[in-house]
Amino acid sequence: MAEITYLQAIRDGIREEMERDPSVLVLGEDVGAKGGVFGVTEGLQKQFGEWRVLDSPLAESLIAGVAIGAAFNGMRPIAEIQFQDFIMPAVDQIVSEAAKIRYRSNGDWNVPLVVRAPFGGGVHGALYHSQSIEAIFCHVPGLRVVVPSTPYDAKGMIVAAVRDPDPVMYFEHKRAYRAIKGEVPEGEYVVALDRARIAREGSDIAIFTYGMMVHSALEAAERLVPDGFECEVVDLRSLRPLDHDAIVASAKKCGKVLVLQEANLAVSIASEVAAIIAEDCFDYLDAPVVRLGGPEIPAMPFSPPLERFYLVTPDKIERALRDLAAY
Amino acid sequence: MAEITYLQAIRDGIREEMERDPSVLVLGEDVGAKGGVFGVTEGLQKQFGEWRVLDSPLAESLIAGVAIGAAFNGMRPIAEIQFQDFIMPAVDQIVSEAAKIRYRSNGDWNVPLVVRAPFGGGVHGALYHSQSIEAIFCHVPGLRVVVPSTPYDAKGMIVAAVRDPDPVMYFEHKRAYRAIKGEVPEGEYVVALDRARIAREGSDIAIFTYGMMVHSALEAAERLVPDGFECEVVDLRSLRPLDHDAIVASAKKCGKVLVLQEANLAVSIASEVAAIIAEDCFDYLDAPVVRLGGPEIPAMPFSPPLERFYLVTPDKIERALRDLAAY
Amino acid sequence: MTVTKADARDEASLDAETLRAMYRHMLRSRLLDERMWVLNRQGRAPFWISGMGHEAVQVAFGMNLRPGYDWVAPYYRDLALTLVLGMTPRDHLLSVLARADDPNSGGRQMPAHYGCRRYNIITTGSSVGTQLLHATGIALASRMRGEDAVTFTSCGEGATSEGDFHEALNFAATCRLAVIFVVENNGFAISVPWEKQMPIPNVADRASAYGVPGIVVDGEDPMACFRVAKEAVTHARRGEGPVLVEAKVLRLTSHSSDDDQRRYRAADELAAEKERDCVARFRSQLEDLGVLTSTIADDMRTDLTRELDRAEEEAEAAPLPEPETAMRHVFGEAAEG
Amino acid sequence: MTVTKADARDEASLDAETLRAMYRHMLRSRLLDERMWVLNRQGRAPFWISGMGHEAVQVAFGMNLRPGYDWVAPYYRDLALTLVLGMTPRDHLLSVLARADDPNSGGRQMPAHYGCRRYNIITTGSSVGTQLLHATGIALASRMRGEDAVTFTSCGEGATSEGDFHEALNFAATCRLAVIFVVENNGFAISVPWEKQMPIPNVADRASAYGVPGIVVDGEDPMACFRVAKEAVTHARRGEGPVLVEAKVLRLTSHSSDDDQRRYRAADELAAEKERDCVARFRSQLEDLGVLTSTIADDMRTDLTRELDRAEEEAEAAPLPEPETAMRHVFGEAAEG
Ligand SMILES: Cc1ncc(C[n+]2csc(CCOP(=O)(O)OP(=O)(O)O)c2C)c(N)n1
Ligand SMILES: Cc1ncc(C[n+]2csc(CCOP(=O)(O)OP(=O)(O)O)c2C)c(N)n1
Ligand SMILES: [Mg+2]
Ligand SMILES: [Mg+2]
Repeated sequence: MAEITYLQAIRDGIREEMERDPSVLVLGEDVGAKGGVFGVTEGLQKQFGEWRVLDSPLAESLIAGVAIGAAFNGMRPIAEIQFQDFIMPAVDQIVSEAAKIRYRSNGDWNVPLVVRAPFGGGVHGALYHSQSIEAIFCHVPGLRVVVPSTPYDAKGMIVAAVRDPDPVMYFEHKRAYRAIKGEVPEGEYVVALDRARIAREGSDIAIFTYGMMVHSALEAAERLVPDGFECEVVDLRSLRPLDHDAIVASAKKCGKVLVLQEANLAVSIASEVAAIIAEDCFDYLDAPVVRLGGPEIPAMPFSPPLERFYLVTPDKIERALRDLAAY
Repeated sequence: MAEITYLQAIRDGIREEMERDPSVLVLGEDVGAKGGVFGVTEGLQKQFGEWRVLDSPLAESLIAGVAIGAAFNGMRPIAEIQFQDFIMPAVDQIVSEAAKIRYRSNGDWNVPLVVRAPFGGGVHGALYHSQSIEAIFCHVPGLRVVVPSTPYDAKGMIVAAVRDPDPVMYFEHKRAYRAIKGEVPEGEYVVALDRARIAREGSDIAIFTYGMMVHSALEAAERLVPDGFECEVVDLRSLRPLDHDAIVASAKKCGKVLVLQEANLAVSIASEVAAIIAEDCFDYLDAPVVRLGGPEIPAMPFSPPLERFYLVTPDKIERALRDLAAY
Repeated sequence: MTVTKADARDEASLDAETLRAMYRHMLRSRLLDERMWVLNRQGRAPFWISGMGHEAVQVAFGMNLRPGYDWVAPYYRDLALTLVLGMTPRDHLLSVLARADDPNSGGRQMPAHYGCRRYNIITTGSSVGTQLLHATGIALASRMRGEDAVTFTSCGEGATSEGDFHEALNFAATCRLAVIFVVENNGFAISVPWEKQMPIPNVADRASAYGVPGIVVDGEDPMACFRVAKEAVTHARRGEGPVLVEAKVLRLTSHSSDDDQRRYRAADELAAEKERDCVARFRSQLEDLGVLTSTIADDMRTDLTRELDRAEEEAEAAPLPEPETAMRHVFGEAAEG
Repeated sequence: MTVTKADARDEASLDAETLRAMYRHMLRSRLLDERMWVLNRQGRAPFWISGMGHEAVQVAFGMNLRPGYDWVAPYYRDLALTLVLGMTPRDHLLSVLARADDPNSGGRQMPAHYGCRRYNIITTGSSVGTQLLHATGIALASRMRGEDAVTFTSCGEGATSEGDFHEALNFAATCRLAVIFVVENNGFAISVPWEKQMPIPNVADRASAYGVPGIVVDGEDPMACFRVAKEAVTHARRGEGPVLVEAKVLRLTSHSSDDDQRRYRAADELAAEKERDCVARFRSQLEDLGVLTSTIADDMRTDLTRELDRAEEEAEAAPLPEPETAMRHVFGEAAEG
């Protein structure tokens, strides 16, 4: 098996689906000749032509709305939003339209649509190139929201997303693109869109997280091993729907819980995970649920001291774990 | 003190602020001659003229964006979105712009802006005239989100919202407009934008909710009195920021908690309230936190049996309370 | 920009049968529409939003499209259009009575949120203007597969203030997609008159901003509408790109059953509009031309009323959805491995 | 739509002092801009997005506005404009080095997100096109108070594809607000050439869709820009409504320091553009006119470079923000009772 980057895994998944199925197309700003601002779609326009890898005008409502239209008419569009921060103008098309089309037509219509967007900070991207606003979509029934954290999942989940008959929000951590490498088998496979993954087994503290934070959690977990604490790291992967059973199982097993994310905490994935545990693990908890995330400020600032202040680092995670261990 | 409707209380608050402060203006679809589709702004255009009560074109990004601009330049706009469901095209202006302007300018600029919108179902409004999507904004730092449930709060909070130097999302339950009446003192008063309110005291079960659900909760709470259970009903009122201390105090006092809302539960206000309690009331709970809300379906359907299926009724609340009481 | 009015050519180019069919379609929609108001006023239907005054242009386009091959992204006033394409009064009565078998939405949406896969009528939401982008995407797909299907989409003039209007026109024109944008301009967005919505008198004048043909047509003149529809469909089908058609129509009713337009419109203005009603005018026009006799017209009305009565009975008898079915159709089958 | 090119009138109508001031403003911005690239290449500044090639039209407008009275809703290429209005190289060096005292954002935003209350330059976000609606709202407020302030706003041609462009133009025109919309058309939205963004050659041709004057000007020709700016400001200040100006400019650099345009643009095309650079061309034009001698021009450059060196030193020495200050300025003071 080859070691490839997270970015390469996404590209391979898209390319293979496009080879397999002529109805798959890519639509977005700069996806063509430039191959996207991060290079995810590099080479695809050359291979599949200008229509199937289509540079759109600078208009996100257009990207989502046209993709929905194409999906009505038999295509399987992959819409790229250049940064998750810039998905906001497309919210009406995604939330009012894509998410409700199957339901409102009583199953008469459906839109197989993937919306891809890079999220996350720590790249000097400042307020508008660092956000993690997946929570907004995780509230919305009719959407699937996934965030792979490894190259293996990145490929398996983009393939599953393309084949899914309904809208899937597929968010990629931009710092993972080149920083995260991993083994990916040749050829076709899918990873289910509604299952969490145990990234590390343990029985002392369960850590629930997703995206780049999975790697930070794994790093912090290792630091507790010398002291005899084994953390279980659960990579949520699917943020809507959450894998309720997996969350409850790990929480019950460990009795102590840390919910981690890069985004600010209020009304977020971490809130939902904590709420599920509060509802369904009452008799199993040995300590209060702890959440760790970004501060409640509008977005990640540019200046390095401010950016560092914002980020949830392995150090901060380690501290939270030690506090929990000591509880 | 006069008994007036929730709708009248909002209108009185707006009118008095407009009389007091010439920089206050109202902007939205049909707010002028028609007085809004629910009649909230009735009579205001006649009193204040066509500029201060301005019928906008049918474009929500425009309504929010122009209001932001006017706020940059010394005005205090009240932007009306006709239904909360139709706020989606304005999400970029609200979330990317209004919420971040003070922060990103390091305090150099601020936008005193109120965005009003009616929400909620049970009015045969179907998918697009029944939604409760306040959770989306409650995740966003830089915004205040409030929902009054009584005429007293409706007036005091619209006045406070207009005077607040930052963006306030002010959501009105459309079923409350004429159904809810209450005493409202003459003249000027404000209700703080960040404090919950104990709508009913009790020490057995704490119910946290907001909007019309406050009234349903009160009704259900009465049904348990004959059996010797006294529920505390906490009207959250401010959904962002949540009144953390009030939530923790009532939860600790009662030891049992029901979190109620009309919206679907995933990644919502109810999630956040449950998470706060899971974090900060660990040693005080006598039962798991229980959440009750709308189902995880895209929105409330039209047909009466389906609409009833969706709604959280006093009967459903009573059942949840009895289960909790018996725990 | 071409401003088209009915002229002698129209009368000449349409045979009697076509003209009678047009009239019948218009009348059928009108009678159904009136019935909906009755149901609403009787308290049997909580909501109705009408197409009265908009029928001519819808029928004209409906008759020039190929149902089930061409695509339609309509808006809530397009009752007549859906009927021409093959939907029935029964379908819409099932919807207005919120019955399980309503083909538009199974009673899930408010009435007049049209949709029917069988006729390539996509499902309509309430957020105005979004369908213009869907139509553009649909046409993109047709174009990629090399099909000559055209996509019809419509909205009110109010909806053209939304950003989606601009984004759709711009992209459809840039890619020369076969989309026909029809703006049914009735002069009001609920209570807001067109002068407060836009700075120029014709939406179609915006066509030049996209380098596409813009056509204004009297939407109360069925023959003029038919000619414009035929031209527009031909243009699009030939691969010559999008067209923007603006039909100046009348909103003969309040915005919806929840509105009362007498609160913001003058009584004499409302009375004057009744005079220009396309259905009544077309009937006398066709009688003048000898295409219709008053007997034929009356028989038609009797037939259509009978169809309607039966449809109403059936719809009334049809079951409401089971409560738990509210949980269905959130997602389809999961992705296959 | 009027297409304006530089003509003899321009040269005649501008006195030598004004012309020299224009040149100095342009050069000052250019030198600062070049310095930013150096800082970026040295690894001292993680990001820069340039205004090179866009200076002429910005300087022309800046010189025709009343700083602190008129309003400015700029975009990220408007470095030269902010300098004309009163901001300094030091201000922007503080920003690019992410220092606490950066007046744009206290080091919170990426460089080139301009803003300064003192000069009525509103704070700029990254979501393109949103500022066009802010400008419209600002002008609405001025109009309501009966002030004759004008509001300048700008964006790239790419941003005109966003719905907000349409919504802003439409409303500003409907209310006849004093907004000057300036599109700095450099032919690219990052890598996407204008032909893939829009179906017509000039953004300004869209002015007719809003019933407002539309002007195309060669953005590399400072005198033509000056004349257009003056006319536009006069028009707006007189209360005659908005204007849409399109300056055809060059993007002399890659989109930003994260981009490499050689990957999607031909080498000869890039080389040819250098020839049309407004700063170099203006210098020789002014020398030909006898307004500038090469000594004066060289002295100017020396002065400006000295100013820049000092500004860079000061900015470099200025402190970074304290980490905890990240929590400040989420909200202001609470509502008063
Ligand atoms: C995005 C959005 N905003 C507001 C509404 C509420 N609304 C429904 S119809 C309407 C007026 C539409 O006017 P127009 O487009 O002219 O169509 P008409 O009803 O006149 O045919 C409004 C404001 C909506 N449905 N969607
Ligand atoms: C809403 C939004 N979408 C995408 C982006 C990413 N982006 C930044 S600049 C840019 C291209 C802008 O092109 P144009 O408007 O022509 O301005 P130019 O950079 O050429 O001056 C893009 C796509 C953004 N900032 N905002
Ligand atoms: Mg209308
Ligand atoms: Mg450009």
